[in-house]
Amino acid sequence: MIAYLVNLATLVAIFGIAATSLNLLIGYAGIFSIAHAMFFGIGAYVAAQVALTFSADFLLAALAAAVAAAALSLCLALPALRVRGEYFVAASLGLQMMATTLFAEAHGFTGGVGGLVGIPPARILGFDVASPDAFLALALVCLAMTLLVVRTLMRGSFGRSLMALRDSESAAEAFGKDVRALKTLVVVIGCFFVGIAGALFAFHMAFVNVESFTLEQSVVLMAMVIIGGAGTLTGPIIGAIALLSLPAALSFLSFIPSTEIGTVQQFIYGALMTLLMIFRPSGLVGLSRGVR
Amino acid sequence: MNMAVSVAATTATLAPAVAVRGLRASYAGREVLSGIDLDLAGGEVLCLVGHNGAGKSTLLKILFGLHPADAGEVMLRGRPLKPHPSVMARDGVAYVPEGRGVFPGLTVKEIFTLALWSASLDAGEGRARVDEVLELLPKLKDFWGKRAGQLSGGQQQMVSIGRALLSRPSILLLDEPSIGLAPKLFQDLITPIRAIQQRRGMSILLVEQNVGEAFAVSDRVVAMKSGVMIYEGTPEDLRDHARLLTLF
Amino acid sequence: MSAPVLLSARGISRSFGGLAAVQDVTLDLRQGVVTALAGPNGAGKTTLFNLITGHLVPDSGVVELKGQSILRQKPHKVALKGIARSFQDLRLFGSMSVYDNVLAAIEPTPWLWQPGGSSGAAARRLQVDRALAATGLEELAGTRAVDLSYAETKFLSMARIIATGAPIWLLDEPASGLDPASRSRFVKLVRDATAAGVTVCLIEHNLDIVTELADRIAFLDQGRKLAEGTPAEILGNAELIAIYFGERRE
Amino acid sequence: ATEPYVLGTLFPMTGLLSELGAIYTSATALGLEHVAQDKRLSQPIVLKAQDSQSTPQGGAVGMSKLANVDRAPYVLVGLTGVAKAAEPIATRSKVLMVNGGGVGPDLAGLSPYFWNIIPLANQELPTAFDWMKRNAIKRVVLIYLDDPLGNALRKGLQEGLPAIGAALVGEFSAAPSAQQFSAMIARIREAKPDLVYVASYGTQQTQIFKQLRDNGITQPVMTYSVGGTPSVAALPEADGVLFTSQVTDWDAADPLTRRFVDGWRARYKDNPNTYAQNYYNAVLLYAQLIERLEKEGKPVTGETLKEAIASGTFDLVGGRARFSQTGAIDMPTQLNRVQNGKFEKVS
Amino acid sequence: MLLTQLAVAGIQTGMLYALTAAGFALIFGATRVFHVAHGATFILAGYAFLEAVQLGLHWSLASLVALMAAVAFGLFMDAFVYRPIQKHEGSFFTVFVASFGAGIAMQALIQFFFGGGFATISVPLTRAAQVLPGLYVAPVFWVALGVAVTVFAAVSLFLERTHAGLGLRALSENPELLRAYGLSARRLSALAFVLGSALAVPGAILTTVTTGIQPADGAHVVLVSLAATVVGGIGSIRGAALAGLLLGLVENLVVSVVDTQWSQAASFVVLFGFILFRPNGLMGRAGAR
Ligand SMILES: Nc1ncnc2c1ncn2[C@@H]1O[C@H](COP(=O)(O)OP(=O)(O)OP(=O)(O)O)[C@@H](O)[C@H]1O
Ligand SMILES: Nc1ncnc2c1ncn2[C@@H]1O[C@H](COP(=O)(O)OP(=O)(O)OP(=O)(O)O)[C@@H](O)[C@H]1O
Ligand SMILES: [Mg+2]
Ligand SMILES: [Mg+2]
Repeated sequence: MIAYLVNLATLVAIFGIAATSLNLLIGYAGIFSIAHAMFFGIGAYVAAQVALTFSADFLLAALAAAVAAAALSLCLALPALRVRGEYFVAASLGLQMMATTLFAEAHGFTGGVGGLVGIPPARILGFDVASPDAFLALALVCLAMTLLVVRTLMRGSFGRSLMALRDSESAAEAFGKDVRALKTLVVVIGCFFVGIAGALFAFHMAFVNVESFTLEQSVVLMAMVIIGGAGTLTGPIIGAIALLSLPAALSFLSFIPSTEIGTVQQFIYGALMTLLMIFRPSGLVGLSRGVR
Repeated sequence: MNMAVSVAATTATLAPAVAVRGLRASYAGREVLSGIDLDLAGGEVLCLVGHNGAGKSTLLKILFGLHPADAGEVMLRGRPLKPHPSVMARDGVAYVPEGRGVFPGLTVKEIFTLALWSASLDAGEGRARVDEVLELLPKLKDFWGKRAGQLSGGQQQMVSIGRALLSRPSILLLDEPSIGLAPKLFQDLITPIRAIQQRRGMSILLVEQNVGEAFAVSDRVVAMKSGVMIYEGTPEDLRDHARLLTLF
Repeated sequence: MSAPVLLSARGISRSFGGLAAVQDVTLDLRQGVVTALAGPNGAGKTTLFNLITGHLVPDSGVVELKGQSILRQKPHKVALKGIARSFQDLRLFGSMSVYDNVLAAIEPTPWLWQPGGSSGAAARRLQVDRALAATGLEELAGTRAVDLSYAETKFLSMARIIATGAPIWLLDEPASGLDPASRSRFVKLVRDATAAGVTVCLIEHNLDIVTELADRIAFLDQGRKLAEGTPAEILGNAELIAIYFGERRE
Repeated sequence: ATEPYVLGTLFPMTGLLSELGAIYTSATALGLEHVAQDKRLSQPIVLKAQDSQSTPQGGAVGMSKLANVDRAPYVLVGLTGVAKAAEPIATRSKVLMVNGGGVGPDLAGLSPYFWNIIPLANQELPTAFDWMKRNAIKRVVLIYLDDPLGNALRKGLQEGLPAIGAALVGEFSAAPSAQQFSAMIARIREAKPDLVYVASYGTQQTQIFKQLRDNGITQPVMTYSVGGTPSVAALPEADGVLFTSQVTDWDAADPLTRRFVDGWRARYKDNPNTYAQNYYNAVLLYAQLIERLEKEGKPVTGETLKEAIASGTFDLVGGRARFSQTGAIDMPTQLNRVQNGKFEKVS
Repeated sequence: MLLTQLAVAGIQTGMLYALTAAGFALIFGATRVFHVAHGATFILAGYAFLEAVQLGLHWSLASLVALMAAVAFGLFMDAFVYRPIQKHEGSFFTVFVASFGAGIAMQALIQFFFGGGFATISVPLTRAAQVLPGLYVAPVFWVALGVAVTVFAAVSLFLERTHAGLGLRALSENPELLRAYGLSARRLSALAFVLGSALAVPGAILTTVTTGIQPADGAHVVLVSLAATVVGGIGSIRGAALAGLLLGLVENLVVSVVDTQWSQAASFVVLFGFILFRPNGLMGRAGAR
């Protein structure tokens, strides 16, 4: 049971980082991306490749993953600079779908649909951090760092500028905000952190394939942010806990016949998501009004 | 001016066009109207003044059914009712909201068509009504096919008032029509309204901050402060600035 | 009239489709002078502001700030050069607190941290406090902008501008819809600023305010500048009065 | 031991392949029922089911719960992708995995704890080649899902066809979520094949069959063991589809087969298929392993199970079986055809 | 001939996309609700049709059953999910998540009752015959064409001849103001959901008989609809339909130049390109303010 909880906690930490980074875009900058799984995937693949071909050192792999995700995030920044709102949602959707196909087809790098297997246990500066407890600690440290950075940035001028931009782009410009620079920067930072989350994910699962980086995953990440509370610090973490532990908790419901367990769980999961939004439209920790 | 008052007096029926008793309302628990009693007589132009946040707009919204009242009674021509936009519209009430009451993506023509629809007028009758309004506000013809969003503020206000007149309302609720309007435009708007008001005996509840212009066309003035009525009288009583300022 | 010209727009035009919203307009703003832009609705006043601040690009003409062209520069660049503006529809940062609205308005760099370290931050906070005090919003510093009342939003819009310390203010109908008491507070705000040397260009329909504040009036109609002069000159011009007020002016 | 033995399942109960999950679950249930009737174990076997949602991530999470919370020493898994994701967790916790559904050839030798009770796809191909040779098939077109399984079959065809004097004249890869194949079929027609080999699975497979026929492909259509899914038989357009599978003889007289087939028919009003057979067998295998360990006085853990499975032979439906060093089962294969909604043996 | 064949396939696919996308576009255009549960409407309609046919109903009655199921679900979502959220000023994404959750729940429900496998019925309509050497066309092609044209004509006529179209456009701009005009935003929004959901039905039925459906299909339907809505220009139903057709054509025609597994991605390349270079879509008005 402990080991199970450790595993779950590790996933919560990983998705907490991913959701927190997405919250930078959705909650603070008003950039409604549903392509976040793509950068999560890039991070995971890069980390896996580094670990498989070069070194299983987590710091190295995570750095490479984060830098790669941040660099490629410019293809998200491009539409973010040109269009807004629903149009951007659709642009990111297109990007996500292209990425999914690329992940499935670029055998050399991603292993295709079959994925990359046998990712070696993580090490840090020669120390083994592969044991579940050690890895959980590592993931929590990464999460704490992410939260710290996000908190510092969002309470500071950068966060204020982003929120100003979100609330009124033209007014923000009239007060000297360089919209292009701000949007690009926040996209890069957000993708940098989700790259780290991807690296953790790759080491944790010891296996990555395209199915973990599809549109559904993007939507789930987004749901974590919204359900927790967009534009809040703890919201995405709460959302990650809720969305990851809910299916886990449902699987403890012993009265569900085993042949129907999947559909019943899915039904409860979906219905709860909807009910939550009806009764807490700003998320579990959100303020009483919506993001916009 | 005096003549206007006498016309209003003769067309006034026994029951006021709109009567409000003990009206209370709030936003998220904060009370903004604390017991309003008000009569709008038939054929009368009543100007409602008050400082920002006094609750004037809220009162108008309640009268048209756009905001719920917490307590109190609203009566239309002596008949108590629970206001609801479609009911009020059918009963000859028209409401011109604060700000720009137009759909930016619709053309002026389409906005008028929409208004005809809400008044359930058939095509023939509708055309006659449109002609009538265009006669009152001839400038509308200049931008008849333009999207409302591309019009200047004053032009938009003209459209907004024009479409409200389309249903030949017997009661018109006007919320700060002068905001952002050049004095001439405000004149251009208020003069024809005053004209048909007198011709048809329409009742108007006018909320205005621009007292100078507004008083010129009003029969009676009511001042509000923090959700209660504090003064009632004729425009002449309030003409001098000093008297007015003490109210705020 | 001897004050130096700070901002000058010369011969600028802009049309939308077939409509010439601004045609060959020339406007000089002199240091410490309040210039009012008057004219009927749709005359092109707001458009003129947008052309100066870079929110719109003119089809032709030049815009110069202290003799240097700011034509085709992005709005944020123009803003950083010392031109602060308000919007007819306010455009506050709705979800942010009053305090943050003002603070965000005076943090210029797009990067992660502002220059100047903690002393810079302290200086900015002082600026914010002053602006809030001047507009009477201190008590509401923690309130979100969307929760403000009408008059308060108008003053917040002013506070953002005051805090920037910009030498040039472009105000688009800042006092419309204000009650008399608030109006006089607004007039005092502008008076204090001009006394300190701020250059103001003001779009306003309320004649009381214009006569009270303006040193000069530029009169626009249908995209053209018909006249410019002291209030007495403009208000003495029967033709303009007819355009602006109609016949019925006593 | 006084605690019941735990049997874990990690099947796709939701997602694209949930139809398979339902079959696997039914077979497991039947197997457990029969084992319970036999009363040969000191403790009952309890079932702990987890939904893999047909995704690797679901698989990893589910396996973690089975291994760590339910403490299942023996887990049945089903899909190639899911199995590969769950494997590291199971191996770390020393849980024995038995696969009866995934046929990706790289599942062989995946881990010492990973065992296949289903012949992997490449083991089926020789039977297919035999038939092609006999029927003078020269031009073969392949539709494949670009995953380990599809690629293995592609490689198998590329290498095996020349030996029988045939050639692969077209290879068309389908995206996992693709549902419209008329464009692909237009190109297949251009290639003028003698036979179309389909290497997909699940819903997509069925859709391909239907659309092949609808779009005027009259040539023989062949696939691997996944052809034995009920929805394939239920599809009128799939009539005549050929597929290889392990040898199944629902009419065999041996008591194990009879008990399985009759039990299945009684319970589910239908003939079983090979997946059902595999998972039924997997349950029987578990019971036989436990029985052996009980006799030897050893505890039932993943480790002891692993040793027992590597060394013994087992009586399963379809005959006596043993496992190779790489964790693959050796079973003879046959060719079947879908006919009038039923599966029939061709050779 | 290959190109012609691919074009035929593309038009057939495109017609189905066009119908479904128009429904999504209508709902989105009028209510600004990102109705991702539209996919669930689609599969619900498909399964309702299938079930009714299997119960022995005539196909026309079965279509009616499908129509009622779809409309009922659309109205349910509007009244019990979206309206309460919008009342609380829920953001765009709040609605998205709620809709997404409802889609999952509906999919699970359908799977619970009808099984997770793929379901279809065989009708002779889908059997292609050679009409020209090397060109195969199934009767369902003509049916799809006919249905699509009829339905569009009917919907366009309805939206243009009645005031409803105008009302829906006004609704999309400012529901609160609509009330100030004395119109019921609620009823118009319900109308949008009725029409939009109904538009999913023909596509669902045709898909059921041609490729078959399964509970998990909803996601693909929504993807295509969303892409078509944006490529067509938000707010333009005709644009969405045209874009749906375009996406169907692209998906099929690219197969002549690239490998088949890229065909889906090709549509999304088109989508991405459109947003970057023609953000207002085929027929839309200013999208990027
Ligand atoms: N939607 C709302 N939510 C919360 N509070 C509101 C809302 N609308 C108005 N208020 C508050 O209710 C009070 C009365 O507002 P109302 O708009 O009726 O005033 P008003 O007299 O029309 O003022 P003004 O002259 O500024 O238009 C104000 O304090 C205002 O802040
Ligand atoms: N983005 C635009 N697209 C098309 N036309 C526009 C646009 N912006 C302004 N216009 C037109 O340009 C003209 C001038 O508009 P502008 O907003 O500058 O007027 P204004 O003088 O500020 O009027 P007001 O006092 O009513 O605010 C108007 O006729 C308006 O319709
Ligand atoms: Mg008001
Ligand atoms: Mg203006």
